[in-house]
Amino acid sequence: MTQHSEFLLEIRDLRVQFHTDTGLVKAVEGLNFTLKRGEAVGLVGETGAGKTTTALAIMQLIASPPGKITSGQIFFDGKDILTKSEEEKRHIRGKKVAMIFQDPMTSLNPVLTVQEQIAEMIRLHEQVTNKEALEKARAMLQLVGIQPERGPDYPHQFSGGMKQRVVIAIALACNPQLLIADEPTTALDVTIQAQVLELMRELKQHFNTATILITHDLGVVAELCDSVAIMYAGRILEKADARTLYGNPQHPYTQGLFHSIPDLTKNVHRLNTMPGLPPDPTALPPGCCFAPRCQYADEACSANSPDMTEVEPGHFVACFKIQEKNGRQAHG
Amino acid sequence: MVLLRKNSNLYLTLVRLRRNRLAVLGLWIMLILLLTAVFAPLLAPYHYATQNLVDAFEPPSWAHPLGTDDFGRDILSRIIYGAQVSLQVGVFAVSLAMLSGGVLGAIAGYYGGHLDDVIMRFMDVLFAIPQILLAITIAAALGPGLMNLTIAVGIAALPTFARIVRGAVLSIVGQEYIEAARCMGASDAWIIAKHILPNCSAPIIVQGTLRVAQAILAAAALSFLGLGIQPPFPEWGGMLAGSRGYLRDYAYMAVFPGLAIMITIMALNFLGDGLRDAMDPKLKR
Amino acid sequence: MGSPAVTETMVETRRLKKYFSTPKGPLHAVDDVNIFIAKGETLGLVGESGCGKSTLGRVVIRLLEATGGSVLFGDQDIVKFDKNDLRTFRKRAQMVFQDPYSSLNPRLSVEQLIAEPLRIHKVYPNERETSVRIKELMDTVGLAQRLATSFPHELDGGRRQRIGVARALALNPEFIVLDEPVSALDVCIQAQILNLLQDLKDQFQYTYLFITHDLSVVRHISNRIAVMYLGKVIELAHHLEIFENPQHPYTQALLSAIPIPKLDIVRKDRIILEGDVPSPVNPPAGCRFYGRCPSRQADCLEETPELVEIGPNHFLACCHPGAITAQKQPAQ
Amino acid sequence: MIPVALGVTFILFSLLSVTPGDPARLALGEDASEESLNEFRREYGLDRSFLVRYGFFVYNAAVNQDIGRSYVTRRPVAGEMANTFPVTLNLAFGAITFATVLGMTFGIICAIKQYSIFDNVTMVIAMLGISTPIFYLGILFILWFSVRLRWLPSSGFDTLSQRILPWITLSAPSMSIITRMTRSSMLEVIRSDYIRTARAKGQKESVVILKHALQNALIPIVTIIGIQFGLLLGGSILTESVFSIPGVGRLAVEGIKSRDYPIVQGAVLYIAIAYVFINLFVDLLYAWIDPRLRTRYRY
Repeated sequence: MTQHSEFLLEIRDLRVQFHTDTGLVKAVEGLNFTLKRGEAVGLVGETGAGKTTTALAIMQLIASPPGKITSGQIFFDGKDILTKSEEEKRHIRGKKVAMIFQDPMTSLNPVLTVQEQIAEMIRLHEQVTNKEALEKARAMLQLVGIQPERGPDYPHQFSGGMKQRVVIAIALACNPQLLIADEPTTALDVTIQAQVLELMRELKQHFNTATILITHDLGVVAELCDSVAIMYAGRILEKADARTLYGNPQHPYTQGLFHSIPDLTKNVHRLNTMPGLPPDPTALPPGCCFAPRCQYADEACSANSPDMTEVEPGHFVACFKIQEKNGRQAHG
Repeated sequence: MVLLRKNSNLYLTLVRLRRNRLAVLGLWIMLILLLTAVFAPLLAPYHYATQNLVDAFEPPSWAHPLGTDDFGRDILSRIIYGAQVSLQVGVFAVSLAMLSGGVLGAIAGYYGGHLDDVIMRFMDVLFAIPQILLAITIAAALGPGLMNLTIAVGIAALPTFARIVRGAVLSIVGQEYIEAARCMGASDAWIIAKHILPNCSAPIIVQGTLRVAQAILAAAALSFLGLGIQPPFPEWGGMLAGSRGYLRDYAYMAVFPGLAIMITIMALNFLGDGLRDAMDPKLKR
Repeated sequence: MGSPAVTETMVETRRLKKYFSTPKGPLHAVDDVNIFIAKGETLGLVGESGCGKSTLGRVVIRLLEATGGSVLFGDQDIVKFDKNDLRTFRKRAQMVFQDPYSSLNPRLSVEQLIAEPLRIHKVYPNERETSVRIKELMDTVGLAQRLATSFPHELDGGRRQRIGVARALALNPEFIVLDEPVSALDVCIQAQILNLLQDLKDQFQYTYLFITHDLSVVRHISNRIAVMYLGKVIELAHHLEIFENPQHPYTQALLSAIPIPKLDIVRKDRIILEGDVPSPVNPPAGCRFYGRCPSRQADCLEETPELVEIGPNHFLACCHPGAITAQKQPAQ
Repeated sequence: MIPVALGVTFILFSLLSVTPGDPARLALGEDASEESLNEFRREYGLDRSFLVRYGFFVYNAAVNQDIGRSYVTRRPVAGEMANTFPVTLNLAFGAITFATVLGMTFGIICAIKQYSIFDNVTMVIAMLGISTPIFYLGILFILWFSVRLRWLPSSGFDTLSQRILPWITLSAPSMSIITRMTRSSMLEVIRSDYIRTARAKGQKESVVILKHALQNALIPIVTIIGIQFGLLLGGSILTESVFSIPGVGRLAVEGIKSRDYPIVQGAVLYIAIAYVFINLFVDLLYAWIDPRLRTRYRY
């Protein structure tokens, strides 16, 4: 399977389920996804869409029990990481795929110094002495805009924005090929968010790391990403390069999402809202998962689940109505 | 039954409790024990004080299923009557501690400030004396007897309840819905009655259950030391103390009363643990 | 929409102060704030976490006691209200809280929650009339009647926030403080609630104080916007004026930091502020923004700038307004 | 600490002053003359008011390290304490050491192997440990190890073999509680975000547990151990009674029975002060474990 080298990451038909008191939660349900080397993709969706679960599946960090990857393959660099041993997975984690978690306040260990937390990563994946690891850790701090002298400080002595910089330093310490950033700026204030986004942009140029940016904020995606994937109820509904998707969103859900955000350049009295709520993950509707809220849906939509089809070069949409429309245009 | 609507918290708690087998077991044991205590005169084959020196030191037999003690009294009957004492002391001592400690803790938690400081400093002093030692001293000051034993054990448990209730009240006072109620114009009394008390009932019920176990244990310990219920009235701890001279030859005299204490306390612990899990808001979502 | 012409004032604060005592000294949460809210308008109050915006909202309706200054409601100073006045005042001014999870007592059902203000003030003589009013309120905020006996834990964030709104409306207030009412919600639900608030205002002519950290939301919903920084209102103007002609360097930085979900807007002029918001405990004399201001000058520390009108209905608290624009000129 | 000592003695003074019974008559016997009774009362200050007596007690304790004399033996209480208190401390420290070492070890293993057979069995035994009164456990141990097997002696506290049973008996409830607490604290920490961060680095599970989780889990565990020490000091009274150990607890119980108040006061005061010291030590331990508290102390 070395043919896949075009893609750094390819996910096929991934399904992740959680056993809970209220029933079987289908968090990720038939997800297909590809990522090129050096590409930055924004994975956008609302709470419960399965974004974080997807990221944890790639990291092989789904807590089991209650979670389980029930089917699918995740090819990283052409090899399926689901079939690897725990030992091999550990060598991928951190060294090849690193992750930034959402809440900087809780994602650092409160009883260890920040330089120790960075150095730990370096010691794990590189042949270095303790001294070299600490030196490199301090260099990483410098890189993310923290004075290296602050290395021996503890996390509680840093502000939220600074902590997130430390988390970024940990993630990038071993120069991974893929960085997964899960809502990296959601917990931060606007001006601090701007600082962190600026840093991430610089680091992206510096390291050319492929990135999956998980967020609910289409604005943040616009700042950092080359392409965008819209996720809903455990599936990807639309994927395209950023220019196409922002200029010409096709899926009714994507359009609804854009309409729900107050526009800073227009004055409207009321927003265009989508009716209803995302489906209950313990009882996903048959067929298209968006059909119950979709103004265009008909019986066909509730009967079968649409596959992703390419409606224009590089623009994939999972919607029968769009496919119909495009089919008509192609024939007529 | 408005309270038992299918989606109410109480109903959900009971459903979760029923799923916990150990908690259900604990509940059954406590029910049986309660019935035993209430109907002791009917259930016990002999009166607790009936002496029969001829039959002294009988090992377990059909006539005396758990044997007889040094005065020839039937051990089973004494254990059955002993349930009355243990349950009374446990329940009343905890009620006493819960009421007085609870009120103090609630005042400290709700009003805060100097009142809080004064109450909690006093509790700190009481905390510096190990509970059993405090109970012993109070029991000594009051003299023997069921009532005094209950008071001693209750007062010794008071600071614990003050702390628990204060903590519970503090965690609820910080909630936004208390602020919302004040915003609507609710008075302190309304807020305490409608919002704080119902919401801190969970930890209080759980702790109350667990503390009944502690109180029974403390009462048994006091009687064991000879400071609680005086013979011939049967108290499990006192029966254990009475058996100490005959351990070498008549072990059953010690084994059965101790077993009664152990089973009672275990049942209460199972029930308390189960209640805590069933009421844990973390599991609710 | 446009701001209403010269109208009656609903609420006015005069030198309003709220300090909290901390072990390290007084925390200046609200410091000398002079603002007014006109009858029927929505005043948006924006700022980053810790700037004192929520405290200001609470002092204005006396959920917190002011340390100094006054809050005029019509012609009465609510700071001087006694217990009885306050009880009457509670019917006229209400609040919607940020967190729809913790602001609802988990042991009360939807109808009990909405009935609470009616019962506290004994608005109706009997239960029958109360329940008629509850039904009416549920209709008003768009809650289905079948939910009347549900408990908060069974509802999603949007519906819970509707309960919060219904409860605030129950006593027919004139003035409502909305403290981050949509921050905890996903964009689609957020849009639904924003529309609801807008509709209610059209229908009942409420006056809103809308507190948020989200600049696109505040622009959408407000007539005028006040920007807060470290306990001070530093700029206040019509909502479009703030966005098109921001004068305070902090406002400028804040606005430039918003990630916009569009690709064609190239933001070359982004101002990245240095450092974090300093502590509001014992703030130094002079301009609070001095430490992070890109256009600070030596005399900024000499006195604290007051909020003064620099154009029609445009108030600013800065010693050197326009300095930043002047500085930028040569660069272009 | 001084306010606590003052508070403790005040409460004891109040309690013992309302206690029925005349210590003079108890000490001197039924047929003592009124004269000698009065002599006794004067000697021990019993003729004075409660507050005056308390004032003298505090003054003598602070200035002369004198906390009174026994009514019965007429010897200084401080001397009696010097004889008995080390025994109680030895008993309590031995028990807390047992409880901590074994309790934490079992707790950690249970947390790592949640829902395994080991976990389930340990939890059942821990529940038994919590539910068994110390004095019952002590009697069962004597029945089994002393009477039946004849391995260990059933009384005294001089030799190591005499100490083993009391240590284990006294440590049992605390060990159970520490096991349960360690388990639940570890399980809670293991769910936290920074543990996920450590795993995301590719760290080995064993290192994640011992380096990242344990130190964070220690904070509530240390609290519990501190509280347990107080309970052990109280529990030592019962253990001393069961195994006939000449410790301060037994002295106190005998003091109560014979209305020998100075001895009771001394015993409770010593135990309370020991407990206060332990709490002080626990506070210092927090600062050592948790850097957040360390910086708070520094400023």
